[in-house]
Amino acid sequence: MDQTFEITERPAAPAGPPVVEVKGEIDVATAPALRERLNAQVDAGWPTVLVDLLDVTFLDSTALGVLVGALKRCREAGGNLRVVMAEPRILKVFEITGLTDIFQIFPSVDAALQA
Amino acid sequence: MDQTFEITERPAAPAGPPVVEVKGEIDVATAPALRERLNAQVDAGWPTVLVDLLDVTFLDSTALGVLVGALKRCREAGGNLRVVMAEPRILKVFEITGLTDIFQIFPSVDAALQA
Amino acid sequence: MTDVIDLQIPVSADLLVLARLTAATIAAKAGFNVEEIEDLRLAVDELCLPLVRAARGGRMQLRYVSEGDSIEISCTVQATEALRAVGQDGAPEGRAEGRAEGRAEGATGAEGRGQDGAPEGRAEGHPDDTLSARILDALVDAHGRTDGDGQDRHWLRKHRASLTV
Amino acid sequence: MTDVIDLQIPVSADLLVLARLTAATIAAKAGFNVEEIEDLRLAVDELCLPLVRAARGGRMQLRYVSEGDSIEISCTVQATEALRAVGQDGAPEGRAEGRAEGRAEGATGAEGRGQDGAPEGRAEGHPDDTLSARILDALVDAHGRTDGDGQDRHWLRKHRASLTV
Ligand SMILES: Nc1ncnc2c1ncn2[C@@H]1O[C@H](COP(=O)(O)OP(=O)(O)O)[C@@H](O)[C@H]1O
Ligand SMILES: Nc1ncnc2c1ncn2[C@@H]1O[C@H](COP(=O)(O)OP(=O)(O)O)[C@@H](O)[C@H]1O
Repeated sequence: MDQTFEITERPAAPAGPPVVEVKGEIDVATAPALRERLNAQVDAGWPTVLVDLLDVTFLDSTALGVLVGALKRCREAGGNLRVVMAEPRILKVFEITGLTDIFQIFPSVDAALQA
Repeated sequence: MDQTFEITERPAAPAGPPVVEVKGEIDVATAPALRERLNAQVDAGWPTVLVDLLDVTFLDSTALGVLVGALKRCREAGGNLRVVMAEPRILKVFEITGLTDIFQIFPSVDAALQA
Repeated sequence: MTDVIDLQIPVSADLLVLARLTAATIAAKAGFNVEEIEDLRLAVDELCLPLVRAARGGRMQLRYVSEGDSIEISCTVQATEALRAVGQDGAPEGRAEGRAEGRAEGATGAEGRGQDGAPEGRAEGHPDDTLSARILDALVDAHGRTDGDGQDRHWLRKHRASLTV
Repeated sequence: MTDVIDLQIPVSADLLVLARLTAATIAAKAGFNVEEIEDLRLAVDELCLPLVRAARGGRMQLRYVSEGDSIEISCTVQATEALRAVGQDGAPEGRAEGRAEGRAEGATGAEGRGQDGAPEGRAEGHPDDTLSARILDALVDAHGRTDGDGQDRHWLRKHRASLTV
């Protein structure tokens, strides 16, 4: 099966925010785990979090809802949520829901870390 | 979808038989194409054919039937069918049907070419 | 050529992937191109999600009809009697996220959860339902819902753009 | 926890992949490990294949029941009335391979093919059916078939080896 879902966390480098890397399909079955992991970063004192969706193969409204919720929490903590993605198919989901204006979107982790 | 089925033919090197490389799932939907390609090699005058199953992710009784049929044709033409596979999951299907004794099985294309 | 596929699954977060796989398979068979297949895969997910979010337990019936260059998919949730009784008692709404997670853990534990003090009618929407509607608007030719017999039926229709032979 | 999934598809080579995907999904949900999932994916394919080889057109009904640590799958082909009449007239058998290919090209063209002069009853087996039976023997705990009402029902049952929690 190619729906293997995986979340990996990389601790923050001295210079940057923590990176939460997601692989596979984010849907109603897997999104709750992502919400937990993103919330945990903010709860641990990181107002800005970087979420790497480069290896995400599918993402639906449930995933967007989780990202919107995380963005809100980051902002309340005085930070932001930086979203990394490049695949047109994934970007399209943000575009058709009008969310490209709300999120800070970067084409690579490096670009997001330097922001 | 990861069921992408693909057959590639490599012309015979001066020293060896033609190589028919298969990728993806060989089932009742895709096996007829494989039978055609294998028969075409024998019809073109190659009594011995090498079939590379290294990138096959699924294979059922329909696929085995096609390979048995091709083996028969090769033998009738005075040659043989050399089967290349390494994945335990794929080997298992040959084992449980008792076909490991009937086919010449090799772990790599090089080994099969040198036979 | 007409192909009809029927799929009936428990309402469960873990099984919605089957609704998507079925959509992708029938679309590939109907000659949809890769982008159209991906669109349909997401569209059927968003078609079902409002029903998944609103329902607790019960069974989801999907019907896929491929005819000529178009595919129509409908999704209906048949709640169990016990669930329907709970859903209609008008008690206050629980936290949306809590409900989603509870459902993910076990669709057939519904009777137990019906007593956890947060029952809800199916008329109120989840905040993500707005996103689902926008995604459907963008990806399919037509979609809608019809209510009747206590059943909420959601449907969509999508044509492939070009003839592939 | 019991999960029941029903899948009804046209008898078509292109759609058998759905029977496998559904088996893999319900097995993953039931906690089967990777090897057990692969075994079940192949087993359900071999469960259906003799029916696919024997039938021409018609619909295939699959039922997946996951209960505790075991999954039971059954497969029944409901031939259309026209096909059943053809299948029972006892005419000589066509070339096995020719039939398989004809079916792959269009399950719903069955009435047309019913007149091509090579009808066949469903009792005679295809040579590959022997392989299917050996594969099932090796991969599942039990399997069998029951005939009744003009319906040929094939079933299998497989337990997962170990408790995964
Ligand atoms: N689809 C959505 N559209 C707009 N806002 C949303 C959407 N999904 C979630 N939100 C907002 O995100 C907030 C919190 O999201 P949630 O994922 O529930 O995080 P938490 O429960 O941890 O606060 C909600 O208050 C809601 O307003
Ligand atoms: N499952 C099988 N078990 C044993 N022999 C088989 C099996 N499948 C096919 N064969 C043999 O292979 C031969 C031909 O196979 P086939 O694929 O029909 O090739 P062709 O039609 O080109 O000769 C058949 O005569 C049959 O005896």
